[in-house]
Amino acid sequence: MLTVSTGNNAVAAAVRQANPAVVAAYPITPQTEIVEQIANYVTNGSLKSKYIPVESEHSAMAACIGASITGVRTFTATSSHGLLYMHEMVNWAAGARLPIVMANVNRALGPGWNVWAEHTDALQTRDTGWLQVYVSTVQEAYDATLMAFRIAEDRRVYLPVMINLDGFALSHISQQLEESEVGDFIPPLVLDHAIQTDAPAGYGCMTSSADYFRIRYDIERSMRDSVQVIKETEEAFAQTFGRKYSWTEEYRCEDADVLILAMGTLGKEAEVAVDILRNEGVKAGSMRVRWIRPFPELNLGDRELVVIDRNYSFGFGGILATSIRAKTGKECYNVIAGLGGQEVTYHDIAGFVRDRRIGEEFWFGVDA
Amino acid sequence: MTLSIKLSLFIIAYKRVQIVMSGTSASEYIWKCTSACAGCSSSLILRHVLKAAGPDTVLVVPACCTSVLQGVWPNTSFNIPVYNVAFAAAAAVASGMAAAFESMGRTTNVIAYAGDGGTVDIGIQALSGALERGTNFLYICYDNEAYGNTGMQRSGSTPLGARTTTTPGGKTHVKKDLDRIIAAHHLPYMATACSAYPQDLVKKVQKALSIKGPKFMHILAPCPPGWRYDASQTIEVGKMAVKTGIWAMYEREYDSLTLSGPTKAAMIKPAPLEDYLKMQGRFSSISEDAIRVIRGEIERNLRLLKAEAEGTC
Amino acid sequence: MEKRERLAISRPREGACGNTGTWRVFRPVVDKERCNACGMCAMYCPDGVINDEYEIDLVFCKGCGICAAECPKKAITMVREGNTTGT
Amino acid sequence: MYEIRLHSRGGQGGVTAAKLMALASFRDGKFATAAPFYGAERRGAPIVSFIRIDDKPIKVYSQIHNPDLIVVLDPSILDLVNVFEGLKPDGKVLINAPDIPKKAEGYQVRYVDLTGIALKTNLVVAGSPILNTPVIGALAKMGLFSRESAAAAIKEMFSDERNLKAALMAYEELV
Repeated sequence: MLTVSTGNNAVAAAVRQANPAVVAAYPITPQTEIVEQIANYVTNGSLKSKYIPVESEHSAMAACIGASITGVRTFTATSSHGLLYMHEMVNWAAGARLPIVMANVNRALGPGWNVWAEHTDALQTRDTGWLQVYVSTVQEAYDATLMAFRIAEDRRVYLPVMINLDGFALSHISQQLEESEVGDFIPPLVLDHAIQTDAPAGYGCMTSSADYFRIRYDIERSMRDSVQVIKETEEAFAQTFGRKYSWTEEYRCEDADVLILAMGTLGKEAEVAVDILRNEGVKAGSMRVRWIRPFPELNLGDRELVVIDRNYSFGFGGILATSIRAKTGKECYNVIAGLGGQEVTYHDIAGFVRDRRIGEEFWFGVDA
Repeated sequence: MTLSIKLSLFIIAYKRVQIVMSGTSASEYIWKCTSACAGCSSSLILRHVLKAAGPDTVLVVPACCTSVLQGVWPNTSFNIPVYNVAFAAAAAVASGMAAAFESMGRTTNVIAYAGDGGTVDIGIQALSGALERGTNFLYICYDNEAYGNTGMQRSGSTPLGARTTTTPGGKTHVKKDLDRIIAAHHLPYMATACSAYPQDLVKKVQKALSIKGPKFMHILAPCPPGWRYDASQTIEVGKMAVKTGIWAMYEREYDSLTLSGPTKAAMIKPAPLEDYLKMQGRFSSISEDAIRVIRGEIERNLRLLKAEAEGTC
Repeated sequence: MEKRERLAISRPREGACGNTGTWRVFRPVVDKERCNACGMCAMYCPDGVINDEYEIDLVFCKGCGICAAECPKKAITMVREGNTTGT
Repeated sequence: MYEIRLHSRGGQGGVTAAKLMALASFRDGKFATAAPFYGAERRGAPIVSFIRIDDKPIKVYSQIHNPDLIVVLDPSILDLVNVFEGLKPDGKVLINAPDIPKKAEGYQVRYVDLTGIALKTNLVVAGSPILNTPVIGALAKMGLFSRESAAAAIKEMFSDERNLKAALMAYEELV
């Protein structure tokens, strides 16, 4: 079905297709529309989930954990302070190997109060064992949510997946959306380690250092295995629904001399900047990084890199740039832009490329 | 009283034990042995809770003594599914589990078993939310009046004047009135109990689990190392808490309150408060003023409970 | 797929916490003559180491002494470990 | 790419109007993005929404600084905000007003009394005249999208027939 939807409603619509048994969520701007829409679905009977209107995000994730360990499909959504408030349980969900799916609507962190887009919230949870994907269109928000269930619930993965969409910039805009009947694209969940009353066991009892270490290592092995699962899932998705996704979305990269790397909606807007630069004779390309955990193998060649970070790790640098440097050993021009929803246009992005100073960091709108 | 009368009373007591226990499985769900301290009343409570609940039960345990005394992976002494979770999360995890079981059409008991720190302090928000949402579960707070697992730091449940490692001069605030906070949620069932009265406790667990919706039990759990008394006195300390009235036992079904026998007796002829305090090293330096305040608290609490039981409030 | 240690799932086993009987300083000794099988000791034992025949499993009994304190017949006495005379 | 900036007050339906514009364009077979700009504003405060319409997928998420069309749902906003800022030299203006307001003189202005239409058709919710569906009729008349697509969009989002009726009146009455 073709329609027009907001990013938030697209996520909710995908959740309805995935039909989780339990949804536990707490409202927070700019995610609220997702839980409102799910509550509507449950009330009008078009979604059979048990909807738990929890009293906090900590409890939202805790309730998903409690439900998930019984072997049923679960979903929650949050943003910003909500994500950080549930941080403890975010860790727990991954450590407990639960295929919980969560949408996080990226938003800045106070103080001062700011409800607009920034990726620092989700990136502060990047070391928790969650898979993380960043989307840039309403359609992609929908598609990534559908795929997230299949990826998380794959036996080779059994790790939670977080779909990230930019607050307001994507969550609240209306674009066309093709809703698909999911059919058997998401197979029924079989959780091997579901809690069973006929086979009593203690989950998460005291664990010795050496055993704990081995079990943690298995999270990393599964994270590595998830690379193949994501690839297979995205291929199967393309075959079933005709829409293609991969680790990165590349635009005019083949013959590029300089690459713009960004995440979310800025990564999409960068494509317009590429067209402008190309008209000026600058051989630019855009590589929008979608998955940040597991981190993609980036085919960067010997091209110059302009990395735009809508996030920051204080005392160090932009997180995407830092990751690229660490992963590839390549230097870049790191632009910090768009924090707290700062207006960044494709003209600005083209300017970043024109004025690039490889090896330096630039705070847009602040640095001269 | 002659010896023979005494004997017959004991036989009656024994038969009562048998009658109560016959309604439950004779199975032990905690296998020999946990690594709980010798004389641990929480172990005693949980032993009877699980016997009363039976095998179709999942236990949710937040950080507390119970999370460490099960044993070290890959073994556990609990022969029942146990989900160990983070400190503040028990009631919320239980919410999710209850919803999931309901979605599967299963009637498995979900019991959260948490200490006082995990209940009256860090976990109270999740607990309040779960109760307000009508979650179908039983939440049990076993109350040893401090953070026992980490070596006896004060909790909101520590009584006035008690020494803990963070109140070395004795606690300067009174015990949080958890039960009236819980009562404000107007539950289908809530009860208080004490490890010294296992039969009473078992009956209350069985009753709680026979009711759909949120149930709450608050069980006093004397702690030999924390309260500083000889391990053999665990039952006697618990009984004395009830006899002095510092711990009142009752059931509240919606808003209708029934006092339990030992508390009724304590209302008629209470044991001296000092007898309870003197049994425990944690009260060794308690001031006369603090004792006066505690006595006032007891009188107020019992007066309110009595009025509520008689329907005159 | 090979079997992996995904998470810490512990299985029930007797002695999961070791033979806790080694913790004991005092050992309960039952005077069968005095015992009237009232069941109080078994009911009150925190660790459930007293069986239906009111025999105490000394492999696991931690020696807390609750049984001795609560026995209405005073049929259980706590005896220092190492003292084999039972008095 | 055709870019529209819509000015309204919180509660007047500007956000829904933007969404309807996107939907109607989409029903015309085009790509569209409607992006309300959310501030800390509450009901009554001036707000803006951005609508982009194109033949190919839209990749731009930033605000519209040089619109092709400015839509003003509440003429009193002209006194508060310079709604014409950045308007392209050949850019157009649509104002909800019974006449051309003084401040709008010198621009390519179309106008229609949407408030009057809402009152006439009894399209009033909680005391406020609804402007988001009538404005779609006026925009269809201006050729932003077809009349059929406008009607389809309104029918998809609203079941109350007064909405379509008001839109048709605006279509007819646009000056």
